[in-house]
Amino acid sequence: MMHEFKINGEMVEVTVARDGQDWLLGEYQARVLTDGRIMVHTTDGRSRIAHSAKVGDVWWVHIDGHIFCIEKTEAGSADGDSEGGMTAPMPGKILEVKVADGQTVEAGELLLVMEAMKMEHRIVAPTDGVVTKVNFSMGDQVQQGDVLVEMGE
Amino acid sequence: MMHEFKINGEMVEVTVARDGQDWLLGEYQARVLTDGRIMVHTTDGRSRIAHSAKVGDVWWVHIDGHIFCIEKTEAGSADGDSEGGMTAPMPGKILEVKVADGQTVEAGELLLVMEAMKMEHRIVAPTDGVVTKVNFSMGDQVQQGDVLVEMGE
Amino acid sequence: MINTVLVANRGEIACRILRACSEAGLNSIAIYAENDAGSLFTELATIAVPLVGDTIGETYLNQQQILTIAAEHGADAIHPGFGFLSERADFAQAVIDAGINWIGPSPHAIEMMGDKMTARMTMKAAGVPVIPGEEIESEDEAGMISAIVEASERVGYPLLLKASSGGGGKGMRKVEDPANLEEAIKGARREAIAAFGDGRVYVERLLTGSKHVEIQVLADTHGRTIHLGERECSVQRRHQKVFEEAPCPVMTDGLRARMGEAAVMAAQAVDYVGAGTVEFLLASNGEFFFLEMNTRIQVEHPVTEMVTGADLVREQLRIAAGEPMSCGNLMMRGHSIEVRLYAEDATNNFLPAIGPLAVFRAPTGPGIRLDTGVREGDMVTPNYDPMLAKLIVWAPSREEALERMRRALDEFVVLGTTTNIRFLRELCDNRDVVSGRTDTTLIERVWPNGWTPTYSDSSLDSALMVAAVSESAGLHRTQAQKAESNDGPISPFQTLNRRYP
Amino acid sequence: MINTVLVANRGEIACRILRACSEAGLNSIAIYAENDAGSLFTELATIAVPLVGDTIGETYLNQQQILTIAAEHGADAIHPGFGFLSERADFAQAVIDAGINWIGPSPHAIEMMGDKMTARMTMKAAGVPVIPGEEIESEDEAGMISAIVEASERVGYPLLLKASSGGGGKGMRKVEDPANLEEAIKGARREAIAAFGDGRVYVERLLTGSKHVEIQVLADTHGRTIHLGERECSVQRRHQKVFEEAPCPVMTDGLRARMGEAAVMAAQAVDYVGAGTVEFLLASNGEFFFLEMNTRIQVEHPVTEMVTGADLVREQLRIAAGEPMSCGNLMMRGHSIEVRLYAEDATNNFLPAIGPLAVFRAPTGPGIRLDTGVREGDMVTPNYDPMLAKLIVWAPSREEALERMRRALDEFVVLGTTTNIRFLRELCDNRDVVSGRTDTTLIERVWPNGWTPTYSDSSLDSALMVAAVSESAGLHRTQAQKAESNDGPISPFQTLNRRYP
Repeated sequence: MMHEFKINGEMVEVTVARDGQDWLLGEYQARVLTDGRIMVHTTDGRSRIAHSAKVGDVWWVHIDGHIFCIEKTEAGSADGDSEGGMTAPMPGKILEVKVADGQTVEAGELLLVMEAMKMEHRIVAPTDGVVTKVNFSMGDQVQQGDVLVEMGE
Repeated sequence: MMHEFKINGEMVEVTVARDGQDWLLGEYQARVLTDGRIMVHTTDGRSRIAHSAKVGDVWWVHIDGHIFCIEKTEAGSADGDSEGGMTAPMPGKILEVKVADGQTVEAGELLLVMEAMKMEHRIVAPTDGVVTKVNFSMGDQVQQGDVLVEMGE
Repeated sequence: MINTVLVANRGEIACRILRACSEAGLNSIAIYAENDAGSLFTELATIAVPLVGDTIGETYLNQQQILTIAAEHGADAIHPGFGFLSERADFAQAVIDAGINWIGPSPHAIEMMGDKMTARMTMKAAGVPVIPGEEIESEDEAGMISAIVEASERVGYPLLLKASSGGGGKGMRKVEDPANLEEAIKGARREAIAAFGDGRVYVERLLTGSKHVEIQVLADTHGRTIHLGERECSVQRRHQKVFEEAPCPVMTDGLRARMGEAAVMAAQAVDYVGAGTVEFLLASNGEFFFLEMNTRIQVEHPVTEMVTGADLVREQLRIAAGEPMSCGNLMMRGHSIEVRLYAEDATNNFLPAIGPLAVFRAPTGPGIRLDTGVREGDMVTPNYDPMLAKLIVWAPSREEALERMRRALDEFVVLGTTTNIRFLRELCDNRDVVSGRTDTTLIERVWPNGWTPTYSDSSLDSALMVAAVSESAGLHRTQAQKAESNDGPISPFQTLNRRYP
Repeated sequence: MINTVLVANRGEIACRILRACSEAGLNSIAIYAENDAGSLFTELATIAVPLVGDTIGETYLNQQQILTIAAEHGADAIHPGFGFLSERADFAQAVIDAGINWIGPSPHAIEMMGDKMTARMTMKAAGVPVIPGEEIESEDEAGMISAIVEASERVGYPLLLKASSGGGGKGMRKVEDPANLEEAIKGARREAIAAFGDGRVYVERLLTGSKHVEIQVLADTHGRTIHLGERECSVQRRHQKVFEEAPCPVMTDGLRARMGEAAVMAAQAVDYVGAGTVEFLLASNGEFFFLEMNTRIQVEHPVTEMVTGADLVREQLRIAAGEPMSCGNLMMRGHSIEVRLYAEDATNNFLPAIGPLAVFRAPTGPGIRLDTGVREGDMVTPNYDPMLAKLIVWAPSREEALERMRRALDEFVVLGTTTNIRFLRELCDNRDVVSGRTDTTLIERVWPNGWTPTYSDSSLDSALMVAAVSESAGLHRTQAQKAESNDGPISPFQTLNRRYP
């Protein structure tokens, strides 16, 4: 079965084949245990147990002491979310707006300051670019996920 | 809703009424929490959290540090299981048979000895009565739940 | 005598205190806001009473409501835990005025230590060394800016601005370059006003390369004031401790005796009663300076319990009941480390994270203690502090304690909410952590550009395979119960722009 | 030097050892029978290798298969845990012959101590006091019966018959009335043959009212043999310990020194190396008698670890690698209690129980340690020992340790399999347990007609209501996953004739 995932911002296609109780991917083998965890055998002869849980569209996978968040995407669908949009990480209040529409900014430049969970959070530009739209003003309440600033090239 | 349960060998009918999010039984109130546990408010003003899990027909309930096993029975159905029958508590082997068909026995009298989990288990008469049938002989393998001896009055 | 303790707190510290009450045979009352209904701590109390109100101010900080509940349910003692009302002298006074035992020091002691400037002056007078710095009394912004600019020339750079009523890193700013001073003052003042309703700030020399070492003290009403050795809590992010240990790796018997004596002097200077912590900066030359005194039980108290064998919360209960403390002579053994598990994104400046605890499997085994207020299936919300749990290990030596901590963190599985577990795990491998050369700048020094996890291709490939197999096998359908047992539309994945925990 | 340890065991002790290996930075190999696939311990090892075969004899007791796996995967040490092959001198020898480190004493020491008669004679010769009794050498049933009947007149009643190669209560019979002697001999012999392939039995005076007190010893290859104080394990059911503590409540420094010295002498008499336990009966007059020496790590070793701060399994690894042990002078602190959680029906003569662990929620918090090999969702099968977990607490005093244990047991929720949790909880309230007047007859003395739980009508009514609400709300449908995630037709409810755990 082929699945399209997004991990670390990149799209990856993964195809696993079923062979009785086992699943195969190249030389890797995996098996679903009765409690829902998954045992993975890799080429070095080690077997490791992974935990997985799907929350929304994202598979959370624990293996080797690491956690990976792997988003299941529909094959061919648009790469939906906030690319280029700075979103509010949680509900809070805008304290300061440092940029205006049309302003050119550098990666890392401070765009605005918001308060949430009793701490100030500084929202910075992820890349060089131009601010195309500032959606909130000082003192505004924002909800989690609100796009605060939109940027273009 | 009315349910018929068996607890400690006795049949009990329990009727709970729904009132919005709450369930009522006399002056007791209960509510199912989002994680599936149940909060019970009793008349003394205390609230306690209970865990429950159904395995087969039996509800296992943990409350106040106690565990209760409460069997759900169908209203009106026959009281099916091994009343008067001594069953094998686990797979094992019959080591000795101490009684024969037709023999009168007293409560506590040794009926047979079986071996299971590397230990000897002594199966004794639960009440005074007459052995109506001995189903196994020395050396027989028995499965869990096999009726070993049948008794009548 | 105490019969019934009301715990005016929530989460893991409420669990800790309620269990101690239960072990001491005392009745207990938990109080909880609507959004904490069903939380672990509400189940550990003899009775749990709901608080009316939506905000923290209307619930856990609502002195009047808490006192009313205490009176209605016959509480004869109130334990404030840490945070919330624990260092509010007015609340302590109101509790005492209501005829209820306050499990903590006197309102006077809280006041003296709660105001950083008063505390500094009191400590100076008592002969306890303090950091070079100046108190700024000015109340208005302009006056404060000019006073600090002036003082900064005497104090010297790098310097630290601190909210006078502060704590937990709020209202704190480090300034290395005079050009940034004014903006930093404004920010610190704004945060201080928002958090504590008090915009006063003081300035002190930032002692870089120093260790944060604190001394646990206990004082009873029978005339005994003792110390229980030190904890080192140098490793901090956003001025909040994440890795704490006892003993301090560079401690000597002589230094411990001197610091312990200073801490006892500090406590005695304010007629301290109960459990408290005197925080010091320990400079690399062995000099130490008073930072502040926390007049309450501390988040990291378990490491002291693990090495000294004392039960600090039980001692608090005894002392508040007027009994002598049961601690004997100081007898430290082995080494203990605590790490704080936060719901936060260590790859994104430790920004708090939220989500369901779809899987929450804690490690078990010898030398491991977990203090937590959450369980699998709980929801991490933005309502409260994002600390999920404290994982504490003990072992005969520091090296073995670190080994044990690595093993425990590798076994700890939390899915559904981003946590700092992997960050903590890699911290345990850091050269300076391993050698004990920890100081307060460690995290920014080691990861100046932020932290990202390092993993092998094989781990990544395996993870992708696991996701594919999970999807193919339909595990999400059988797990549906877990992930959707929560009400509300919160979906952290729409919004966290990086997904690596 | 050791690099890779094969753990020839399963369940909680395998978890304990594998975690110690992981903390020591060693590679580890778990071996597991088909019916243990997916068990916790298989996940804690560097690699897990399946054993071929269906019975215990074909798997965990299969020396050849284990040695082959060790060779194939490059193990340079084997840790046998307890039970299984741990006290098999022939296996120890085979391991050594294969050029692999045996983590335990020499085959000679195992042999000397494994045969109860030889051990008694060796101890007598070494000047260690032994219980009045006689060894019966006769091999055939008739000869044995007449020899024992004769000896019984010299030894006196009540007496105890013990399998010469025995352990764990198998092949053991207490005889109070001469009329029952012959049937008891037959039963003991039959069980001994079945369990150990050796029908020899010995008879000794049963010292009623005595305490079972054992001394932990450690010996390294650098000439040091030390003791780590005592454990009291008097509270037993079916001759198996269920409640263990350190220190022994009636211990004095002088008695500890004498018993410790005797234990060290016992170990030295057989050139002992590694961790071992010398068991004594401590009579009410303060006299003590050698019972046996267990030449392996003991189930109840955690209580010693909690009070002494030693890590016994890490010391085993060090000693086997030829390093000196790291333990310093004995320094006992506070009090530790362990209870053994069994899947068993305490209301029905502690008959083993089976079933799914539909819910398995262990208590957490300060002073609590859980050593277990199971998790929620696992199945308890009749294949192995029914011990589910060891719950260990530590507190500054015995009284506080008991309080903590009560709290922990109240919080422990196991549903789906009958356990002895409630029995253990009520044990903690027993007057003799509270006062420390525990002896080996406590359980039969306190509950001569068996134990039944006592609960209030309010608890029972609440439970019935909970069942009704659970059924009405359809909770079993959302929980279906849990209860039915197991294959096979095992349904304990058809057959257990009493349903109270």
